[in-house]
Amino acid sequence: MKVHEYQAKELFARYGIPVPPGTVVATAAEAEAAAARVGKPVVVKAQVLVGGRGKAGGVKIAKTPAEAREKAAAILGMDIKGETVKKVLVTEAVDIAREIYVAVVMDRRAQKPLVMASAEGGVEIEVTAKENPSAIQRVWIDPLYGMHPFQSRQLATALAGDAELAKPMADIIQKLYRLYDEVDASLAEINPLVVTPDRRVLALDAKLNFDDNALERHPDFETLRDLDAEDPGEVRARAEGLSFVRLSGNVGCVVNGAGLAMATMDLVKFYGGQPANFLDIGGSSRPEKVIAALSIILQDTSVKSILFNIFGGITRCDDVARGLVTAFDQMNLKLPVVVRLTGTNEDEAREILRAVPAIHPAETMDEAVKKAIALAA
Amino acid sequence: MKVHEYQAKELFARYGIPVPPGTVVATAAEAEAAAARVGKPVVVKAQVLVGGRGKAGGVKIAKTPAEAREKAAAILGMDIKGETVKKVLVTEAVDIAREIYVAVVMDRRAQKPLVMASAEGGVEIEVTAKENPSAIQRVWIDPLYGMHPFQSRQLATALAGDAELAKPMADIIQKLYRLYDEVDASLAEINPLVVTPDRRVLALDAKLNFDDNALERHPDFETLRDLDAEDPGEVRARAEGLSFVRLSGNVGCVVNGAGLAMATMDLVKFYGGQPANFLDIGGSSRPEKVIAALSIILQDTSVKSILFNIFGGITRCDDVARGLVTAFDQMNLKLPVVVRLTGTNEDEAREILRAVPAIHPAETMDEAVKKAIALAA
Amino acid sequence: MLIDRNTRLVVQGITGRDGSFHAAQMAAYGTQIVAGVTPGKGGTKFENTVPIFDSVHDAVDATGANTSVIYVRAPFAADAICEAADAGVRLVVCITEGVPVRDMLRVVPFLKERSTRLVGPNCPGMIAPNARVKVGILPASIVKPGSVGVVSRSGTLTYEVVYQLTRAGMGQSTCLGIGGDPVIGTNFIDALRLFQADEETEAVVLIGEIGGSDEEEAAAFITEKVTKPVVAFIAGQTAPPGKRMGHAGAIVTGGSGTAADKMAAFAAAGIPVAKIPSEITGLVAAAAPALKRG
Amino acid sequence: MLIDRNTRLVVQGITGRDGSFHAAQMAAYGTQIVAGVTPGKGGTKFENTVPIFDSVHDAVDATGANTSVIYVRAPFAADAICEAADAGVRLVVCITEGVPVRDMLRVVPFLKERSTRLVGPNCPGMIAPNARVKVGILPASIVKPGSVGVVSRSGTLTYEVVYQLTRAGMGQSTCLGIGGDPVIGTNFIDALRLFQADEETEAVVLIGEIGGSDEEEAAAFITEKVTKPVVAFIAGQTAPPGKRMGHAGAIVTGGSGTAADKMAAFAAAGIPVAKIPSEITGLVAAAAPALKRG
Repeated sequence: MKVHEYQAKELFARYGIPVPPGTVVATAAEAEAAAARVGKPVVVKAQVLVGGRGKAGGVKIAKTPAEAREKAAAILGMDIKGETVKKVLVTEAVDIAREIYVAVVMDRRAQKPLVMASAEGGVEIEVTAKENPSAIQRVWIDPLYGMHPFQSRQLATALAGDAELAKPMADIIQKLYRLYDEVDASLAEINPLVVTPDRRVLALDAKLNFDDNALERHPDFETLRDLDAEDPGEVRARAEGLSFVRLSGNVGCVVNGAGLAMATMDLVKFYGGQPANFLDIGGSSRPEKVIAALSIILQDTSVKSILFNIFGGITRCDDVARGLVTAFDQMNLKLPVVVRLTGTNEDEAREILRAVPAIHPAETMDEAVKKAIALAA
Repeated sequence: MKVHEYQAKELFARYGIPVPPGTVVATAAEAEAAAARVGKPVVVKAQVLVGGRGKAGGVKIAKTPAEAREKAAAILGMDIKGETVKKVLVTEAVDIAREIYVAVVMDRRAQKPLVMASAEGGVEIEVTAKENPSAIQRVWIDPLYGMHPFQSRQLATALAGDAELAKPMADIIQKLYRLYDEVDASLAEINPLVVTPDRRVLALDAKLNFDDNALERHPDFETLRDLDAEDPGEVRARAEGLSFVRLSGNVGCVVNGAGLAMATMDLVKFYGGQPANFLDIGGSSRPEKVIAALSIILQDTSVKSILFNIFGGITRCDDVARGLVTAFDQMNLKLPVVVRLTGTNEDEAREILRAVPAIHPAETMDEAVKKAIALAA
Repeated sequence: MLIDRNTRLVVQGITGRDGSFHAAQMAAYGTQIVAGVTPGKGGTKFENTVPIFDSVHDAVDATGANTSVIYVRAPFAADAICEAADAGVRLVVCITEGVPVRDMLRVVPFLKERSTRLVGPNCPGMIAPNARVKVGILPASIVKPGSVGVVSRSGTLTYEVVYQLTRAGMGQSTCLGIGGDPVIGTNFIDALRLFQADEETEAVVLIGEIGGSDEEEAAAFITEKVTKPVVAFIAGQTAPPGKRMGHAGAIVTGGSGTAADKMAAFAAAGIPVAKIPSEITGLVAAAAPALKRG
Repeated sequence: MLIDRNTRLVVQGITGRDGSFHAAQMAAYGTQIVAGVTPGKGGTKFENTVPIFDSVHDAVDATGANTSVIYVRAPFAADAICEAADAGVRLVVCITEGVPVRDMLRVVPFLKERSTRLVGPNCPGMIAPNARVKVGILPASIVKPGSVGVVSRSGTLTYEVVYQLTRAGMGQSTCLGIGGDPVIGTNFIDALRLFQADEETEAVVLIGEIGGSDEEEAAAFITEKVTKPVVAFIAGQTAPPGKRMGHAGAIVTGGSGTAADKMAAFAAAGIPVAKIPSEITGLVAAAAPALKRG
């Protein structure tokens, strides 16, 4: 789960990581009031979960409250990579002497958290990482011990350039790791961590992703989830226990299992079609789940055919087929549906599906995909 | 640092370990009011830091508030192993079906915390430990992982006798370990942990010792320290950075280093004398420390002679001797003092000490001890 | 490989919905289930035959169980894995989905200290058709004895590929689902090492997914250490981007973890890569012409 | 033993009050101090000669330091020990008093993983008079080259005993203070194993204290593994009881940890026990009649 910059900064502040004062607002008028309270030039920053908002014009400096109102009005409602800006963060404009990069992330290869830092922080960090990898310091953390203070000191000494700045930087790095660990984050990133001309050290931006599997033990974080920023279909799918991602094609896909779902989409593309979505209905094919899946897909009017690819596994396919027939009956489907059901008793299953005229049974994935593409055309 | 039962129970409750409701009071009238609020028979329990209060008559049941007043009046002011009872805990009298023992303690041999539990809890636990050691379950904890839930389940299953009780017991054991770990305890003990006839599980007593070296990171615990329950000399010594324990003899001892201080006391006893105290003045022999040490010792009117045994180590003995002379001058000492100073320049040191008539210099520990005993006689 | 006729299985969570269902399935296939574990149910029996214990320690002491399979709920799965390892079980297969990464980071060193192998979590487990043993949830109906090893990060996609192999007459030595979580006990390289050493296995099918860099590392490992023919397939060629973790993900792996990257890594290592699942059997036949089929 | 002419010492906390004082003392005795560490003071020099670094890693990289001695404040001592071990130092001597037990419980496995030996914390360190090397705070003025090994949990009591040995003409091979805290890096058994293997050592004096069961275990170890003569002394025969930890302390050790218990354990193992410190030299002379004296 991703959270907004302002939410991440609230957590940062709770852990003692210094952030510039700021207020999140939803209207231009509120932005003006917030800027007036700051009493100094402010930055108005779009709160979106996608990256690249700066280049998209979602971050603007305002010297006066009136200007803040103007900039906020321009940014609110803006579309950034498909996400509509609903909130902006109005925060003190801080003078920057240096920009530093610090992140804690799970390194799958090492099977350990990795703390990365670079004295060359800022928007070009990925370029730096590619062209000058030695400019990125890396320290792996043994999760049994946590980050040793000597490790954060080492990083900070390399970043700071002088002893006086190394101390607050080590402190921030240590706290960032502790936050990452305690809140079950999968990413905690500060880019940039700035040094001001008067030698303060501040987190100017904040990025925080949580391990979805661990949200159960942080029930309060559920309130941080921004349902507005997400696709309504994805929100509803999560509520129904499905996994759904909207795409731009016309072949709706309902598959059990994420790998098989991806392989099915790949196959649609391979045979010249365009998948309308990724949808994993998980381990069960009960009629209610099928109905939920279908109604989510049918929200998308560009869908012209629906493809079921269900590997029955241990469940008997004839049982699954009966469930599908029930679901289709209740939905009163208008679109053509191709169903490929594999596993135990698959022949009986195909027989059962023939009873519903809208259903086109198929024996293999390839056959099913080709049929669905043809029916969508 | 030891804390009282009622303080330990407050911490237990904060960690979710169930304890019977209770109030700590300092007068008999308050005890009556507290018992009235409970509205059931109560137990009035002396709050002392020493063990064995039950056998000393410091724990009594009271059926009515009036009886609680009576029992509290009897217990308050009582002397239990040298400690005067200043407070009593008035707590609901709980019916007991079974008494269980649970403790977390540092096992020096294994260099790991050890969780011990026995279905045969209660006052006779030490007898059980000696005569039937297999009745005590032991589980060692790897501090890097903490207590695994499977470990507390195992202990609880062995203790509980039935599955329904195992769950709350495992929960209590798990919480007790977490408390032990997080508060830097050196001992966390529940004896007895009781099962009531209606199958509730409750900590009826609570013992908690803290690692003194870790108190710096728990500044709030300093308020738990009961200065009243301690010897005033010990309290003052701690404030001065000295380590002091009062004994019953007549030879006051001032030594640098705990091991040498114990060996000096042993030697006093060996040669037929009685040490009046243990006193370790630590690494420094500055005049102010010596004055503090002397004034603590002189509170005890049974002291008849004072023995200094200082191993100069790296500090030059003549410097130490000059400091001692300054201190003795300021104190205007009436008692005979034997000083043994060893290390670099010890001969010069003895020369300096001869200037003070009350000082009897000695060359070896044995000589010093014998002189001090003779002077005390 | 890993499981055989000497496998003595303890099922953790045997009285749960999934545990009881799959225990019955595994037993029906021929797996020796010697014990079940459900705290609080010790002393009862599963289907009137398999003794249930309160702890894995009790189960191992009483039955000599050497392998465990876990069907407990996600918040308790990491503890269940550690319990099995602590009790001396040599192989633990964790089916449970949704185990927090932070829990797994502590499980991995705990198991390493005890030399216990973990497969999973969030995986379908494994099946060895020649020995008729399965530990996990792979459907027995789709496999067939033979000599192709299958290793995969996916669930049903594995079934699909295995089913196609079976239909093409290519039986399997062992089918192994390693799970797709960020921290897993057995990765592609571990599995490839086992298949390379396994006498029953003549060729290996590796089924990868987007994300991470396990496939890239597997490709490098195959070049260096695997002499048996390997055929690869990667799911997720059309997956939308944006599941990336800020800048950090790309910086860590030094690559983007896309299907194209992974396919290129295999191709560069000279490993045939199927563009679609139905190409796999043909590539196996070409790579291992001597493979017994039936 | 442990330290010799090849010891290249880094002093952690070299700019502090204790660190600077004892660094000068160690250097004056002949110890090779190659580096100091104080975070933030990297690039400066101690007494215009010894380079100071920001981290032990930097110090080891630049100077090849192989031994470290720690004089930092208690809340930072555990981290300093881990830093030294992580930097590859083989022997770490921690003088600092007051390190929380919980910190030490995490230091011990960290060092074990890296095969680094720790002496201390809360100890005077060690001195090897034959090589004229000392690491710690033992006063050089009281020692003398020779062949008696001394190991002790105490500070000044050790000085007292060493001084008596020196006065009696019995020089020392190594004097080692292991510290009296509940969790220490090197215990009596470790020290006895080293003395037994050390060619310079002909006899050992062991100075124990009340509390714990280290002395009892040492007695058992001597019976089994130590062929060199050992003489013991235990301080605290008159110590008041009541420093015990509830019931639990006694249950853990199975004994009371009194001086009488410990003396009985040595006596039962046939090890001479001095009743008072001034008996020690006589017992050593009797136990090791061939000991060189001068």
